[in-house]
Amino acid sequence: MTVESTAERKPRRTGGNQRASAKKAAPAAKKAAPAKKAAGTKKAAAGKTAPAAQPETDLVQLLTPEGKRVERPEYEQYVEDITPEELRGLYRDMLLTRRFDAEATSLQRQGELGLWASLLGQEAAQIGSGRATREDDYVFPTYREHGVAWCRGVDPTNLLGMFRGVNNGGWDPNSNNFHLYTIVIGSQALHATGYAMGVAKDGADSAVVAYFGDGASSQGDVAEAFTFSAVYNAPVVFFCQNNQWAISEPTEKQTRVPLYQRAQGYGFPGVRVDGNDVLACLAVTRWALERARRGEGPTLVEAFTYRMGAHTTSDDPTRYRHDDERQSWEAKDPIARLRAYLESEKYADEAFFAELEEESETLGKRVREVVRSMPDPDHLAIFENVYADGHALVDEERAQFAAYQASFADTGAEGEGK
Amino acid sequence: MTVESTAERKPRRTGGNQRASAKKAAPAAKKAAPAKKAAGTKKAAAGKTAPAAQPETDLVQLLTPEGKRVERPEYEQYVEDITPEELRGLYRDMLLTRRFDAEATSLQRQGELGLWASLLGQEAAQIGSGRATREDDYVFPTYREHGVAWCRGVDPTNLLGMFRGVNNGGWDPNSNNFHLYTIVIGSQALHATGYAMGVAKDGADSAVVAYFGDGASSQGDVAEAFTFSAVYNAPVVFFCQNNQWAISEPTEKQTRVPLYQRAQGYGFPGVRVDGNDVLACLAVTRWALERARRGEGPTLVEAFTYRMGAHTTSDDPTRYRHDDERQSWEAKDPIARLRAYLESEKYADEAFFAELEEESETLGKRVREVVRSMPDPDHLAIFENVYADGHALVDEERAQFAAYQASFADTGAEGEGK
Amino acid sequence: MAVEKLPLAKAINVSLRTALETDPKVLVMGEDVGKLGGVFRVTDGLQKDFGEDRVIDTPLAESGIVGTAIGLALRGYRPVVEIQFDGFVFPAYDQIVTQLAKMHARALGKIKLPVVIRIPYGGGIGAVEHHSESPEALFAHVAGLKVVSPANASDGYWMMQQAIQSDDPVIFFEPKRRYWDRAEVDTEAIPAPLHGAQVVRPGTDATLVAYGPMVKVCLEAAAAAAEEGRSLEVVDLRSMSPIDFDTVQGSVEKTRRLIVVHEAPVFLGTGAEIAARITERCFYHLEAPVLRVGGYHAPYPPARLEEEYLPGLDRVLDAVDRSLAY
Amino acid sequence: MAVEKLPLAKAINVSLRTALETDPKVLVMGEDVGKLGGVFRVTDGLQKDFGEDRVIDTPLAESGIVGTAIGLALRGYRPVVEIQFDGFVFPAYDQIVTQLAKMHARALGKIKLPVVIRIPYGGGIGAVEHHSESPEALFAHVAGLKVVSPANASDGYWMMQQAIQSDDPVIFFEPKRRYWDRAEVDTEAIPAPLHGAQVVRPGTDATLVAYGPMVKVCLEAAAAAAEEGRSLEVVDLRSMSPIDFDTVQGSVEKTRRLIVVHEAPVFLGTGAEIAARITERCFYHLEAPVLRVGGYHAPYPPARLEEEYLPGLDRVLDAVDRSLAY
Ligand SMILES: Cc1ncc(C[n+]2csc(CCOP(=O)(O)OP(=O)(O)O)c2C)c(N)n1
Ligand SMILES: Cc1ncc(C[n+]2csc(CCOP(=O)(O)OP(=O)(O)O)c2C)c(N)n1
Ligand SMILES: [Mg+2]
Ligand SMILES: [Mg+2]
Repeated sequence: MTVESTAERKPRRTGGNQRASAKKAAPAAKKAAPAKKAAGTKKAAAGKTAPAAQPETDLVQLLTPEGKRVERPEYEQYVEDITPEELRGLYRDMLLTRRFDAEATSLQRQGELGLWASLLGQEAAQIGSGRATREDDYVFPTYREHGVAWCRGVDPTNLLGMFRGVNNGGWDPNSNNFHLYTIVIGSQALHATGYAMGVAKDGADSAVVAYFGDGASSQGDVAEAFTFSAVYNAPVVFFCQNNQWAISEPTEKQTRVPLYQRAQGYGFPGVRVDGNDVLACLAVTRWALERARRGEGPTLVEAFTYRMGAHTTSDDPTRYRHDDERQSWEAKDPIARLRAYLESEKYADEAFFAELEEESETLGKRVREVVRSMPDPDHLAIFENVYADGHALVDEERAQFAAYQASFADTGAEGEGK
Repeated sequence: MTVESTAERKPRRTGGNQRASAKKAAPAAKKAAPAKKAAGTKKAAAGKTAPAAQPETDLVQLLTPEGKRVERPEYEQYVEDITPEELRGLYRDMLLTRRFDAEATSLQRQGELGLWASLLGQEAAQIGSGRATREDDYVFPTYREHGVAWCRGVDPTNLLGMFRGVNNGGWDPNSNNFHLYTIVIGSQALHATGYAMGVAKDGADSAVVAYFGDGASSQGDVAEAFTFSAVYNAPVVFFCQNNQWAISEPTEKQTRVPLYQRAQGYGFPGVRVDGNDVLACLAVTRWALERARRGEGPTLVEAFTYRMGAHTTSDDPTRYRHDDERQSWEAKDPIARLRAYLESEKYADEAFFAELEEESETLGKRVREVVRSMPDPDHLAIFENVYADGHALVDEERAQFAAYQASFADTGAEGEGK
Repeated sequence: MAVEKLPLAKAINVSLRTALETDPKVLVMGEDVGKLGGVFRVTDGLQKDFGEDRVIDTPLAESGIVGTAIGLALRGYRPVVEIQFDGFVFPAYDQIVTQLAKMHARALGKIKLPVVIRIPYGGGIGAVEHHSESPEALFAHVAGLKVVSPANASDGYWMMQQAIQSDDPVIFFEPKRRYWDRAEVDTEAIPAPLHGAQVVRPGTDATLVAYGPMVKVCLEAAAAAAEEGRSLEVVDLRSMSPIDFDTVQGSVEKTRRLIVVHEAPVFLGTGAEIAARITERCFYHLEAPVLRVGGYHAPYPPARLEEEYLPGLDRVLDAVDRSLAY
Repeated sequence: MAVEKLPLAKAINVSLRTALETDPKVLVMGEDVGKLGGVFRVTDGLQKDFGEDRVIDTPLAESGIVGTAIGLALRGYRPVVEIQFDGFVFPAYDQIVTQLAKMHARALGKIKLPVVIRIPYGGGIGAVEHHSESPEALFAHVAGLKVVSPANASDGYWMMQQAIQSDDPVIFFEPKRRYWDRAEVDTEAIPAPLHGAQVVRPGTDATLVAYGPMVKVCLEAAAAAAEEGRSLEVVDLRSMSPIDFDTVQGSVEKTRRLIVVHEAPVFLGTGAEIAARITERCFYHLEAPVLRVGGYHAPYPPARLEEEYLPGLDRVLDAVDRSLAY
């Protein structure tokens, strides 16, 4: 199978069936974990600043770090008919995403990209949630959702344009219902909410997913998105990847209680899922998406995970965090975990892993080639698409610019000196 | 007693003793109402949009609409040693505030003020909470906190300057630790939080109260204030007067669950108090302030009340709400309620009420006189206080303006034609 | 209705109604726009006739209003957003300049953002703080936005039609103190282009350029000047981004003198750009430097001082005198 | 230390350190300013030495940062706030223009708002979107704010000292691509006034006015022009609000030609105000219209285009040629 066809694969292929007509009852909120956890605030109410990190029993987990299945009936049902092939698909998605990410990181080191924001460690959160989406759903990412982009069928090399500096967003959001990367923290939560309001107006049963980070949870825009989505009962899932860090700031700088609890106060459920457990992320996101489709409004999913690498290639995490933290998270690696399960259940054999290794090499090679041959944009691109209907000043400046540049062509000089 | 001395009266006079050294244990959060009410979100979690207005049993109430005392041990203790004199003081505060407010409304009708935002119906919420503050506490109001201003000792006529259009805020915030009115909805919640962070840095045991409305709860700034105050454990009380309306929009346009629940998700307690019960407002605010003083961080108090009048004198509420709603709230009038209690307990006699009536007349007269004699500001005031350290452009424009105006003086014309 | 004399507020109301009728994708949203019909009644009756699904009372959060309008536009809707007063647009400023203005370019043209943001602006109504500001330069400086302001009811009707039809975000500044001024509106006319300036009074001795609330002041100034034997040309700019410099240049080449008038502070106001560019274009034509009449570098003052703060007929004529004295 | 050669970033760091040492009311706050020392290391080491109580890592919310800084200022503190990059100041724009800028006037002078907002700004470092903008005009237009930008390490040190001592809010734009440029800093010198412009290279044929990152470009242009026998005077504006027009006027009365250079878009950029006002002040001196070299009316382009977008030596000299051709 070529990499190309992977990218074009429909989301539902590895992610399981559509569940437009929810055949199983959703876990009633009364039984669901988030509602029970309300007690968690009590600690803070008594004056103590509860740690943002709660014991892992808070987590919805279906697969332990050792690769053992866990009983969680209320979410289990969302993945109970998953086939070995689908499981291998999830594994493949995570592995190839990680490979792509590593390739991008090294392309940055080689000077082919100006910057890269690695998703290392967050593959399960992104593939699990991404594969839960349906083709007609719409996704609003941050700048780190390379795995979700993969699930949506966006050609991964398209993600590199903005990091190389040839554009500010290199794909058509409507081709894969995957919006452009948003750098200004939290803004997209409102776009997702508005889009979801539009879906509801259209009477469609699609849903929308807004991705954001633990740091973003502090932005007013995210709070306003909670308010609007609750008031209009918009079919949106807020998928917060709590990777424990916002650049150098740990989650305690953003909140004194677990982030999933934020949702309660706005009148919709929040749940914390093991963000390194792809099965749990798939199940919980499916649950949340089905709530949305059924007209039950927004949900907040907090995927508890870890940013294994630097914030971006410009960042030096040794300045602010200890290596042992990272090491403790290595034991929870999302890919190793699924591999252990696949192997113990004999769902995958050596041939599968070997073939995948080859596929991964092919992907890496292709990414390198495509990036290196990405042309610099035409200079006049500065003036393109500033407006849809044109603008007299842009026209005037474009003409002046063109004439100015042409004046160098005459003398053989090559544009601006520096 | 002259009106002047009332205005200068120290907050603690009618409000009872300082409680810097909390002699009684605060209600532990586990016992407190807000924590118990967490279940309220469950309804929404199950997909139904819970009404913003909950049954009144949610309310902390110490005095029924009929003027009977209610048992609420956990808050009771904050007012149990209140004297008849103090109760009469609260009554007097509410009555005079209402009188002042009515006077301002009629001054607006007579063209003496450009606008007035009446607090009619919210006297208990404001006097109860205002009297709970200590002299060294600091208050950040909206534009409607005339009763709180009264408790802080701000001369009420000072409040009228901005509504008359002679200034944008006519008092020194530091004279009474009462900040200027803030018109841009929600902004002051952050100022209050920052001020409270400063109090904590200073090691003081003062506290800060931020007032805002139900509508304001939707602003990102208010959410960010919740985040900052929780993370820094700032000694601030968020006092939200839910008067059911934000101009023409009922509270359901801002939230689908009761507003006090918002606090949980940020890790601090929220409580709903009967905003028409001055005793309950006093008790609950004292409780919240003492938490703040003890270093237990922020609290959200939702005072459930009603805007009996128009949003402002420019507003016509008949366009969007029915009169019967207003009528049902009339039965819960905060002043009548306390009067019934005072009378049934024989805490006040006819003479008291008669004397108060006279005092009220005097206040009304004084307000009228002061307003009518408020001079228009000097024209050059446009350029005053734009900067503290001066600014060349302002100096230049001031000089040009003065010269321009002087040119009319020569010819006898009186400034700008229109 | 084809030709009718309407107040500006009503003309915009009729225009919104027409848009809601013609295009099911048009939405109206904002604080109090529904049941109340807006604090200035510009959206009066629309929710009653088009329902809560199309005329939407929003939570009190301007960033949320614009941010969700962007999302709705991405879904194919054409939201017309109301900001209740000029001074309350700033909580939405980030969404407007960082997202709304740039998203079309960011997507290399693949998506369009047909969002109109209506802002009642300017002073002269005796209001309290934040209710009388003129922040148009803060939007015109930002690429990706278009910024317009009608000065009369006819433009109110037609420019709103054109703004809604535009595939670009349009910041639509409504001169609130002209809401009650009536003018003839012909709903079957062929409108002038949205971004074209218009010579609204011809003259020969100097040009006055204004937009929105100041057009009326300039027309009055020109009338007064005429009695003194001076012939002033008045140009209604109508669009602050883009600016129709050709029309202004044409006028200045004839009159050789230019005074720009706006309520916004002079320092870095739109008059600065007009002065700079017209000086460049008409360097050898100008008999006097371009003069500017506008607000001062100070917060908008309390109501009792606004007459002194706002440019009025006398200040305009004073500038004309100074220009002619060169 | 008295005289030392320091990079701009380090000079500001030393200045902040001095302020923290001298005045216990000075606070430093922002995203990642503490443990990390800021993404540009401008606050490096400060939290270690002054503690978390004075060098504060804040939640990720710019409105919250500025809003709480206002509250801290009301309590008597002097917060120095960092906005991580130019493009991220807009969520705080409302608090800055509506509250910070106006509160002193609103209180009739009774309270002071000594808040410094540091913003690394401008392009040239090959960054992704929102990391290269020059929004200074959007602040300079607003009364109540002061807006400055140092062009070298010495000004970085001293202007920061003065900004912190100022009782007015100061928006402090740091030219991020000059962070690594070294210059001598004399911490015992007597500094020039914060809002005064400086002639940094004398000349006779034309004046170049610039600030922040463009001063270096103009100095290089002047050096190149000198080789062609042209004498350009370069004025480092240093302050965009207020602007020291006297110094600019003095220069233009001598050279009779003026070119303003900034990275920000030309349309309604600070150059517009300078052009308008200097034309008014020097109408009979100017041999050519004031020309402006700056960014285009387009979002800041992706990194691979920024060389074309940003004013460089050649574009400056082209403008000089055009000016001299009049
Ligand atoms: C409004 C805004 N402020 C600041 C930044 C700079 N910045 C970029 S990423 C980041 C941290 C984001 O943390 P989080 O939301 O947890 O996402 P993560 O990077 O961990 O995926 C910051 C502060 C920004 N992009 N936008
Ligand atoms: C940012 C902002 N947006 C809009 C307004 C206009 N406005 C003034 S009061 C108000 C309603 C406020 O409602 P609420 O917070 O419930 O306070 P209340 O007036 O009921 O006391 C609105 C929308 C404003 N002042 N500020
Ligand atoms: Mg994070
Ligand atoms: Mg209200």
